[in-house]
Amino acid sequence: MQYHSPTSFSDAVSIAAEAQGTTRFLAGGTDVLVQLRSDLVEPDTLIDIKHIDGTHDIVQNADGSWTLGVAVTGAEMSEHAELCAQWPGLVEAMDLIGSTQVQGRATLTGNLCNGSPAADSVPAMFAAGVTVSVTGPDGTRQVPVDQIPAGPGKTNLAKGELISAVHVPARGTGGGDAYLRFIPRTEMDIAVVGCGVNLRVEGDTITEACVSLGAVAPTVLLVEDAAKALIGSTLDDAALDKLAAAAAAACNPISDKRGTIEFRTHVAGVLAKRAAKIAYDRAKG
Amino acid sequence: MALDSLKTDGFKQIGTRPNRPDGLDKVTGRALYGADVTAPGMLWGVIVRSPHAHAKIVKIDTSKAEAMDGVKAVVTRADFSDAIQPAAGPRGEMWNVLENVMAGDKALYDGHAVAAVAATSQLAARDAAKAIVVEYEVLPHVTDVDKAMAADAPVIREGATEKSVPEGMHPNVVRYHESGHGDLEAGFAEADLVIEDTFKTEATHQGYIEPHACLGTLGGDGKGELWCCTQGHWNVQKVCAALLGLETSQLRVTASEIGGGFGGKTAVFIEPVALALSRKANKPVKIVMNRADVFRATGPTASTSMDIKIGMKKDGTITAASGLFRCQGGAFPGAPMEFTAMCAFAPYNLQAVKQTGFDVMTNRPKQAAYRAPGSPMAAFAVESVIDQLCNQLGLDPIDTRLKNASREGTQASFGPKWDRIGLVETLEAAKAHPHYSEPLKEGQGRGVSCGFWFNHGGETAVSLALSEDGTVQLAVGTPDIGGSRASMAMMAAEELGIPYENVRCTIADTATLGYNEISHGSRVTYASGLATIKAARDAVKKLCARAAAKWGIEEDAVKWEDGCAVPSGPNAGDHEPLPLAKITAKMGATGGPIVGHFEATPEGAGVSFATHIVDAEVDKETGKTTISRYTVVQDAGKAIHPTYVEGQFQGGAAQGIGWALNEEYIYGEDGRLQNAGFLDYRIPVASDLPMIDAVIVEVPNPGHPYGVRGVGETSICPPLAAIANAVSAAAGVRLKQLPMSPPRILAALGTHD
Amino acid sequence: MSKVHVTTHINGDEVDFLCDPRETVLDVLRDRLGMTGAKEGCGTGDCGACSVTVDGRLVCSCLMLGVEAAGKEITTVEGIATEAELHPLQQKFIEYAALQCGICTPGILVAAKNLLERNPDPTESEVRYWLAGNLCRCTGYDKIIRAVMDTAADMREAS
Amino acid sequence: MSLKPVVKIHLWSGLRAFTGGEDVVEVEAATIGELLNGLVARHPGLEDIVESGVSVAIDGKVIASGLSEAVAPENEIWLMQRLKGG
Repeated sequence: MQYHSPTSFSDAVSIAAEAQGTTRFLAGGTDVLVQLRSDLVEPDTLIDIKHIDGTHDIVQNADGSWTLGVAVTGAEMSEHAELCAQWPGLVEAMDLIGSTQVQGRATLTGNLCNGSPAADSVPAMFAAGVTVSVTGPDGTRQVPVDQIPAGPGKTNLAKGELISAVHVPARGTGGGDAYLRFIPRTEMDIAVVGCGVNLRVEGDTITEACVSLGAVAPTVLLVEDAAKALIGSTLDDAALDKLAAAAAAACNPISDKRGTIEFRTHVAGVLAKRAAKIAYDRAKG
Repeated sequence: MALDSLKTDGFKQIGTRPNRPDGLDKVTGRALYGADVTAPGMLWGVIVRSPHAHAKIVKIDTSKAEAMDGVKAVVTRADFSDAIQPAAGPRGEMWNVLENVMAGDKALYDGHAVAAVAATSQLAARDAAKAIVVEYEVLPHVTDVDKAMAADAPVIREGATEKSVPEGMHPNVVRYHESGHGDLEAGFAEADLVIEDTFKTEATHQGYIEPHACLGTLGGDGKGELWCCTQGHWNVQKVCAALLGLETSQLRVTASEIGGGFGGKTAVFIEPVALALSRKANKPVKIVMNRADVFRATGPTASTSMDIKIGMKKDGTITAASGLFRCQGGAFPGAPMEFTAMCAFAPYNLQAVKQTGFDVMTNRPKQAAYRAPGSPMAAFAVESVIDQLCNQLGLDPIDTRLKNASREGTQASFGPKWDRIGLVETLEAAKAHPHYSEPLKEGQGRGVSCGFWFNHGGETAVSLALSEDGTVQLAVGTPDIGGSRASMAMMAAEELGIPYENVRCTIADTATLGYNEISHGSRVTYASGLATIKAARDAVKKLCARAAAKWGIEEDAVKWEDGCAVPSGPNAGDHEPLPLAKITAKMGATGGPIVGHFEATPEGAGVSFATHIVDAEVDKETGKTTISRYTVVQDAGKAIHPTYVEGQFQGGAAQGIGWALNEEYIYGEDGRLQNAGFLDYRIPVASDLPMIDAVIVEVPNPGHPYGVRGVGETSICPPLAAIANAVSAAAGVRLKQLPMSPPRILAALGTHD
Repeated sequence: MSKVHVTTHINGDEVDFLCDPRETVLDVLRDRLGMTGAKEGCGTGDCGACSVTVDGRLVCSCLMLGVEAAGKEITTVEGIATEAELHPLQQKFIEYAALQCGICTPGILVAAKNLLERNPDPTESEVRYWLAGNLCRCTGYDKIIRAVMDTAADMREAS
Repeated sequence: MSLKPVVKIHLWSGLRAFTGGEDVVEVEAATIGELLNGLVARHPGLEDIVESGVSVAIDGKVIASGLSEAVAPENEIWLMQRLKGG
């Protein structure tokens, strides 16, 4: 395994583009090192991006949007009061990953690029409408985050491409987000089901909504029918029931060591309702 | 062994809570565990394991690995003794151990060791292990206990069946137990309500945080040194010597600090492999298991399938009880079904009872002891049915248990009459505890259960040497798995009448003391404690003799009081008390070193009962359980160091909570273990648990000088049932299978189908 | 495979070592530097026995490569006590029997100290969640949580 | 040789298959060792089971492995499977 620690994204791209065999980028390493230790993936080339300027920064832009460096850790996000105030669901989703120790290293980008349908931060990013900068041999483009996952363990990034920044939209007024996951313990588990809800209200009425589900399909899902169930409602029982039904209907899970098809499908509806209530309360302030 | 009169009060040391002697080393990182030592020129060993549940080993090609840089030795089964032959029953156990340490013709489970390699670094050894090519012919497998007994199940090994197994059973059923007394039919006929039900539990792992680790050196001269984390180093010595064809005493084994065992480190797995590699490479070899291999290849407990039938009168009297216990213990005989059977109804005084046990082989790792092996599962099944009976008959669960409770003189379900036991005292203490009368909140359920474990004595040798300055070097042979060095020092100090700090207790290596049985069966504070007391009394006798000689009086005219030799009465003359340190200061010139000894097999380990109370909440939308309050009440006989007794109670309860709610071995259709890591083998984390209230009941054990009963194991017997009863009450539906994971609870609630 | 030369600080001292890029900080501490206070319970970040702080941040040393340690300030359990005395947490853990086998203790002490530096007055729930990544199989956590809470109270009083 | 007293030993019911249905056996013995030897002499089918290790309860006190423990006619004696632990 060759270890590289470039100081610019262009260097990182060149190394990755020229590398033979398996290449991995190293930010927090909380997945890469586990796979290495478990003899699942031993990269031929490992590119540590933490020495690149800006990768540790959390910046709020003039328009209220946020740019997060790709090496920003969960702990750094949780400690950022303004980010927490504006995007509590996104920060909480990130914070749910692993232990305090894992929070000291794990990153949004790593969670995304690991390609797990059960990644906690990914449904929250989907719901929040996060975009990422993808830098490759042909330059940098901005891509909605939901276009990154391709299937379990797979992304749509091409050889030589990497994510170079995370962009979180401006919160604006009347917005609120939430993420909930189901795990059998209180901590340390992989989500059996995850659900992100992001919405905006005018008065009591929901005007915009986005609902995402994790661990119920090969990739994280954006569930349009679930969003439709919310839009125009005041989150009354009928809307919540429609939401739950739409969430359950969108599920295409597997039965595995963490949960059954039936369990995941049912709990997706339960979590959607609970997350929607939290997001709604937050949006109303 | 004749027992002296019991001393249960008037103690100076016993019952106090001094700091543990190993505390400083453990909080500073200095304590040396299995993986913490190195030797000059040391190699690293890595074991190659079968990815198949059941497969014929056709060929092992080690040539590529052997050609790699830094590789110094490769071993397979051919490098172990061929003098050990298979046999049915305990006589075949050494062969079973060998077969488990290194597979012979067949790999019998996912994770079974098939070869090993030693190289100059851990990475080099890992790379070399990957280069060993094993050709397998995959065979049909079975991992479920009920399926393994079915007619069409693949036979794991012919010839392993003991004669006691009734004819007509599948060859995978290798041992059988049946016991009981009274007329079952008449008993059930007398009952107002009979409940019959089936229960299942999954295998769980002891889950110690320290993986198995050892460092071994073995020369061509047959002399060896071994450092390892184990609950019993004399057993390691014996097994390694047999497996490698050595003379036992030529191998010296030193027990490291041990990072948890709970029964799982009573067995031998990697130590003979390290020695075999060392013999071949002529260098020290260290092996440290990784966590996945700990789960795949070291002993989980048995999984079970159990049928229970109990009859009760309206007034709560149990009229008859029967149980059928099928225990799966992996690809070897040894599932603790006789203990499951014998412990099942032990808390109850029954006129008619019958228990039947089956030991069943499957393609899983060889089960190892886990804290009261076999008993918790039995309690889960039996105490669940008792709870159902109480619910349906409108009876209080503690009153009903008290009404039927085993007491001194009643006949145990497994035969003999009980000696002095403390079940009733634990039930009464539980009933009086504020927890039991605290009103439940909406959505909560409360569960109660009793639990029982036999406890054990075992071969024990202790040596207590006095130093010239009057301090004491106490050498015991039972690895300290729960603070026993403190308890031993307290008992020695008590007998000698000196400060606790003046006693240094160490765990001696195998060259220093006679054979000590493993630290198991909750035996350490009982047996090594008894041995320490006897060794101290032996030393006192010798101290008194020195005083008698100095004073020119008969030895029996001197007694020991508050750390001094004193004349035993007015007729012995007028002599100033002679403190211990004054005698030892001159001992070289008055007869030589003074050392107290004890070597025997104490046979008076008192049994132990416990009663637990649990409150649980169930989220009926997701099936998630929260334990909101937990109280342990257990008979300790006499608590030497109450804080450590509480620690055993709390630890057992916490492990029981894990077993009840989330821990399980999950095998895929392919027979491979799917959750070989702490991520998906879900032991309780700090945020999962409430504080655990520990109530110590003391009903002295007549078999120990201070009344000590072992406490380590009984604490894991009641939790499974107590939690199942609480969860069932909270959910409004009876849970009959462990773990009570959220999907199982939702399925039981019929929330989805 | 060629080894990498790394210079770092451990418990205040400058340290340098050569390591294979696949080796973790835990591997380096234990096998190259002889600092065996940090334990390997899982190697995959699930048990916390290898906890150390890196530039003040609590991490699992099994989830960080040795090569990443360059230029960092690492603190291990060996660095908690001063020459003169134990840290109050260490003292309290002994007094409360907040350890049985002790294999998880180094990681828990490192984690708990890091908590109290950030939050001198944590609630029981905050302590439990902060330590959720530090598995203990012996104690049921009861005495550990009490020891941390009471140390925090003592330290608040002393300051 | 001196005559030993006759003691009764209760067997667990699973052993009846080896004793022609008896679950209480009378043996001349003064110690557990003699008791077990006598038991095997009466019922050779029990040899494997006894040889591979059994425990004996004397008036409720479980003797895990000791052979020298004394037994007397007034004792209530039960054969038990070998005890061990975790």
